[in-house]
Amino acid sequence: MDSRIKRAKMVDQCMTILFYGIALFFFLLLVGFAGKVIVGGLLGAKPEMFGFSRSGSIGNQVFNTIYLVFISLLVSVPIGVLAGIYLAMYAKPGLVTRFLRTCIETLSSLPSIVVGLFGYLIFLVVLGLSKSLLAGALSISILSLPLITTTTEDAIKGLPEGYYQGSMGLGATKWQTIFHVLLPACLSRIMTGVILAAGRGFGEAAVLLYTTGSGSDLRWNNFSFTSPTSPINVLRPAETLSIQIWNLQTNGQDRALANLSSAVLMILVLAFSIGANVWSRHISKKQAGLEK
Amino acid sequence: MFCKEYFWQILVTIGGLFVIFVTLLIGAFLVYKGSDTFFKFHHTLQEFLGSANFAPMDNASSKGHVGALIFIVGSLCVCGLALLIATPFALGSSIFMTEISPKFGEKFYRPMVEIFAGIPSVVYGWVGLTVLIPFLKKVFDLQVGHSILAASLVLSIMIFPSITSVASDAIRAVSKETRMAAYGLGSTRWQTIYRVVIPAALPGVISGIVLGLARAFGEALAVAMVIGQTTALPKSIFSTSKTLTTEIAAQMGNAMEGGEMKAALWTMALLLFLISLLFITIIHKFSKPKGE
Amino acid sequence: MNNKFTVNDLNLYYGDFHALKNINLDIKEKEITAFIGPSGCGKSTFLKTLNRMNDLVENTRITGDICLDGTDIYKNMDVIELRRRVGMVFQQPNPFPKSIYDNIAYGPRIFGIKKKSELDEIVERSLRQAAIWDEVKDRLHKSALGMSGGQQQRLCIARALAMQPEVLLMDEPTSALDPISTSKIEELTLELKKDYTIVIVTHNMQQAMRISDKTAFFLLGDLIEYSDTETLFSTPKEKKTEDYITGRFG
Amino acid sequence: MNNKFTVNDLNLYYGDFHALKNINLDIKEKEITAFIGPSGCGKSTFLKTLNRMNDLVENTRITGDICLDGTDIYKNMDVIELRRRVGMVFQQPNPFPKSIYDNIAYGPRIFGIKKKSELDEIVERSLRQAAIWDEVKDRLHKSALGMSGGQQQRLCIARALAMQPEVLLMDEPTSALDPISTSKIEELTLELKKDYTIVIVTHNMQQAMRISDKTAFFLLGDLIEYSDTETLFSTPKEKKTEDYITGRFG
Amino acid sequence: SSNATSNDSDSKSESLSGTITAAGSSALKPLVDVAAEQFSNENPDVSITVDAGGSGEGLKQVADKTVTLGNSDVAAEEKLDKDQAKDLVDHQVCVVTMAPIVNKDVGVKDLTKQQLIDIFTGKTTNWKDVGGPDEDIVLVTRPTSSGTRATFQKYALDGNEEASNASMETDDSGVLLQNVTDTKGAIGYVALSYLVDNDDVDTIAIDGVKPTLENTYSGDYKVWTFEHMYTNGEPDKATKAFLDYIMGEKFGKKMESLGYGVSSKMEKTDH
Ligand SMILES: Nc1ncnc2c1ncn2[C@@H]1O[C@H](COP(=O)(O)OP(=O)(O)OP(=O)(O)O)[C@@H](O)[C@H]1O
Ligand SMILES: Nc1ncnc2c1ncn2[C@@H]1O[C@H](COP(=O)(O)OP(=O)(O)OP(=O)(O)O)[C@@H](O)[C@H]1O
Ligand SMILES: [Mg+2]
Ligand SMILES: [Mg+2]
Ligand SMILES: O=P([O-])([O-])[O-]
Repeated sequence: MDSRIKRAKMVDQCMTILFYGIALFFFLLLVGFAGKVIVGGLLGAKPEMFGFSRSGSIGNQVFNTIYLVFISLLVSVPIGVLAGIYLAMYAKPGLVTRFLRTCIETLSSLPSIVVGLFGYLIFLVVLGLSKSLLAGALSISILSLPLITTTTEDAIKGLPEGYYQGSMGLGATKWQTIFHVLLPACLSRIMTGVILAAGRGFGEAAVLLYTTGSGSDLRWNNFSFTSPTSPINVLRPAETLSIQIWNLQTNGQDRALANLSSAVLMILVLAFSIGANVWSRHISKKQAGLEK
Repeated sequence: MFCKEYFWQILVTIGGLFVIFVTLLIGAFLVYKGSDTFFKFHHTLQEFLGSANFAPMDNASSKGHVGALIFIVGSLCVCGLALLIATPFALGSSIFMTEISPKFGEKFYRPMVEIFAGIPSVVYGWVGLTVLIPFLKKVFDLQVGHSILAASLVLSIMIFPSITSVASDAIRAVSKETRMAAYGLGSTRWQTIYRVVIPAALPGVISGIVLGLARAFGEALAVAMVIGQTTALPKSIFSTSKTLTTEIAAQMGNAMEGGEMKAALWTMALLLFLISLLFITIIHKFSKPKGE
Repeated sequence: MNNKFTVNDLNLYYGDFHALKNINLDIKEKEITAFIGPSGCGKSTFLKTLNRMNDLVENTRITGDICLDGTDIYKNMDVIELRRRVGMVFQQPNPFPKSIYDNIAYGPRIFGIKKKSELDEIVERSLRQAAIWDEVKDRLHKSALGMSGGQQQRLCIARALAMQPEVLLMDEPTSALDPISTSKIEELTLELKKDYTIVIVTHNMQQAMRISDKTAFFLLGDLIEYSDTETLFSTPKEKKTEDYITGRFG
Repeated sequence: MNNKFTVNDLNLYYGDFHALKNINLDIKEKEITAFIGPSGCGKSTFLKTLNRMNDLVENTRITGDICLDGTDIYKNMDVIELRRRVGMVFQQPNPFPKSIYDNIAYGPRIFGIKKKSELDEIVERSLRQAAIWDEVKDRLHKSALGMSGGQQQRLCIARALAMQPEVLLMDEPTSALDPISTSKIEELTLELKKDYTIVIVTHNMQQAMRISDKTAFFLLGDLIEYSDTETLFSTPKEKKTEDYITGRFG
Repeated sequence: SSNATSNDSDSKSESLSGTITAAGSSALKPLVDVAAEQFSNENPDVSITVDAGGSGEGLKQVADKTVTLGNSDVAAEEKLDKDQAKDLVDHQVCVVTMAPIVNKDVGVKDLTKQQLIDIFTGKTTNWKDVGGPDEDIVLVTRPTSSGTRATFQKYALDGNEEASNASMETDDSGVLLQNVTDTKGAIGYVALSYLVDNDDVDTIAIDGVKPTLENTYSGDYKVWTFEHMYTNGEPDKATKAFLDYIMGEKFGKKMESLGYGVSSKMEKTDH
């Protein structure tokens, strides 16, 4: 018996070392990956690449990326949150709800290229938009919709039953309870989901390939909503960072610029991930009453 | 007050229905577009799924061949291999962050995995092309570094975070009581993990793996950069080949509208949609709660 | 004293499960009524029927009637009004993840009180009534989740009091608390009895003896015995009651 | 009878919190020892020190010593061996999500028993000892999660017995169960006393009176009184004990 | 662009204004980008966006009037129905010459057309058969729907099908160039515009004729095609000005420096 215990303990130790090894490996991999992309990209950059010129710089693309993701969230967040509330609070177990869940899962595991093609069909071919920021943003929102829906549902369902009962027990209506107690209580989790969705949107290229186009001729003194050279016009083509990387890679023309775009894109994504974490931790601490 | 209550109830229901609507719409469009191969160009399903002869005409005649077997096999090989590579690491990581070092895991490792998930696929492809391919050439003394293996390696890093986060959620969901029972019987940590926690979390872990597989199937651009697209069935992991998504990405833009080629590409998109549905079904099968 | 609640032939089913069987009882105004009985006997279920919290549970079916001051609460009363008049405190303290002030002001606000001065007044009065004002008056705007369990439970009582209810239902309000907090809540309950009708579920017979005027003993969905607390514990009429209170089971 | 456990000057801290204060007590072989006391007094904590389950809780610090048959379990005994000798049953029944058979066979398997016939024998013997064999013998290979709460708890006892421990620690094993299941477990406990030393935590004084030989009363981390159950309940030495058992608090 | 405000405005332009959108061929995009940038420096009120997407896409969009200019490597008739194509007006803005390229270490500089055909159809698989080192030939090509591939196949391979099952297809010429540069024994083809200032690969002369713009103009080198910019009907003023600008003499120099041929210099306009 004693030798068995010894052996079990040894196996235990070996496995522990193995798991530390795996963790360390991925830690180094990420550091190496991020380091190579970011440092490599920034070191090879020339100052004019940070400008807003028509080609050879990333300024417009950074703006387009952020603007596009912002517009897509404008669409997907309200719908996603509503659908999430529906699932968490109103859906009765039954065929419709099961079907809705299947739909959400299907949407979230759909290849992004298929979403891109669908966006192309519906927004360009059927609705007659041209390749534009709006068409791209709407397509991206199809991708983030299931993410936001499930996050919202999980967040609401993860709340203690007591919040709901407490509020209902005071004579609040269901909607008052949802709006004044439940949503504020899980806001940080929903926001985290939204930020993660935004992060995914930043990097999306396959969806945009068919929907946003890759040219953009912006005049930074023009802020009309309709002019094709206005940065804030949503009906203009808009090259995002990810599309720029793809284009530059396929053209093979400006490696340094492609590297820089990758670096900036990485930084954006990193900043958002880290931001999401810090923020949600801050909020939950505040709610737990641990912080002034 | 009650009007308001109904208003909101209807609104959230619409949110839910909208999600269903979008999914159905995507499905309907893909079926509509993808069925041309069979009804307009009169190819058989058997040819599409079973033949390796892919040479559709880029015009409206139906004289070409639309066998998509190469792409299907290519996708299967690449994704299968990626799964084989990623799963052990992902499992190891999820065990590390839930069982071995939960504090560090929650605070640092999980955010790190999320960052991996947020890295844009074009960046993965780019790094694969500029770092991995030369590396493979050197290590295996190859003339061409592009290969199934290269694509699988890139994909495995891309799906690693999806599997890890789903699997770690499943492992974390195993109740503390269950673990305590195992420890109370004198199990070592590894015995607890291996004999109790993993089996209890198995449905969730498998869902994670299937989800990872779905992600892998849908990835286009990163794979396109490193697989060395050749219209031939792969002979070994060092062969170049093509996948469904790479072919769509490569040809869709240039193919003639209403032509046989375009129809074949749409059919491939439809196939991808159906494959995601299949994966969902599989996930459901596995994530069913155990018990009587 | 008047009857606050009159319950006639009440039956409740969870799906097929008959959870309350033909309950008849009256609850007197400005008294403390305790419900005791082993786990699963239906104490909580019955308590919840009194302010229709069981409406929130799917698949429940009710027959019989419950009147509050003579009005049938299931047929002739709006559920929102009912819950305003019949407040509830739960087993687990469940403050909202808001500031202490906002927790108390929540009820008045959803009933349309917006004026700051008015709210301030309600908050202070309720917290004083719940005997927690002194402990929290300096941190009204900090999160309620930062308080101890006992404080949280008194906060929840204050939150219910802010609605100026007539009845206060409490479902094992002290079972999650330490002895000191428990005795504070017990004192508070005795204090509140002056102004409120109180119904309390407890699995602690000592607690029932210490604070209640009337006690109802439930077993497997039946109301076995209901009488003055003194009588019930000293000279129970039913054999089952005696077995239970002398610890022969449960 | 011999002392199974001897505990000397035991102190336990959760971080800064002093959860057990200078505990001294002996636990006799083949007796049932009950720990009672109000919630949070440290009953569970103390129980867990006896098979070092508190090793799994971060930030705990222990001083003093606990000996099992004269060997210091913190200094001179391997924790795996200790837990094999000192089995544990928890408040919530916690069967593994495996079949009934695999639940029982788990322990023997991790200690290297592979032979089917041997395992079969252990499974049957343990289930019989736990008085549940007849109820489950026809569905040994069905999931344990499909059983009722009371059955699950007896399964957990059987699972502990399969390791042939010397001591069985039980932390409120019946608090999640209905009265009928509870009395089954109580009978079983009395039965097992013949072969095992049993330590049981309960918040139900009646239960302690019904089954235990010795009772220890804890309050806020202190061991207030420890003596024969009869003595403790009929003629408590300490005022605090008396207050507690007569229901003046808790 | 940021320096669009430069006020050395052209004397003859009486403040042209308008919006031009172009989409289509990826081979043409770099050229149109440069032209657009220079043109809008001179005409700051004209906005030009240039999108890629592929020749098929460009033709379809111009036929649908969602863009003003459809860029294409191939004639509209090859990618559109007769119906759709009939309103389109062709502007042959430049000539693109396709050159076979090989990896540096191959060392072969000249192949006969037959050798080239044998290589690309998979008959010849080792460089030693055509006077090179003993090394496998790696074919790096473009997808079947590519205009570059169509041109190369038609004029360099006399219409013979490439061995798709033995070649690495690359989504774009840039990747192709990169792959040929990085892969020992690789052979592929790109437009000359990709080879400006490029020393990383060797170009191959076909039957002794080097792939240069001069040889294209003179008609000696056959692997070339016109690049088309289609308008739907006659172009409006701004678009016309832009097309004139591209095909004008001043931009012609720039064009040649970018590796594209000037249409008007062609001595023979068919093969
Ligand atoms: N939502 C529900 N659906 C089905 N059965 C339920 C539901 N809620 C409670 N029950 C059942 O009804 C019975 C009475 O439950 P109730 O919660 O009222 O018991 P209780 O006396 O409050 O017990 P405890 O002391 O454990 O709180 C129990 O058998 C319980 O299993
Ligand atoms: N992991 C921990 N960290 C910090 N404090 C703890 C921890 N576990 C328990 N405590 C504290 O130690 C004290 C004793 O806890 P313990 O669980 O032993 O009480 P108990 O007597 O078993 O109570 P109950 O009857 O509620 O189970 C309590 O005040 C509790 O809050
Ligand atoms: Mg209850
Ligand atoms: Mg305890
Ligand atoms: O210009 P392409 O059609 O070859 O991409």
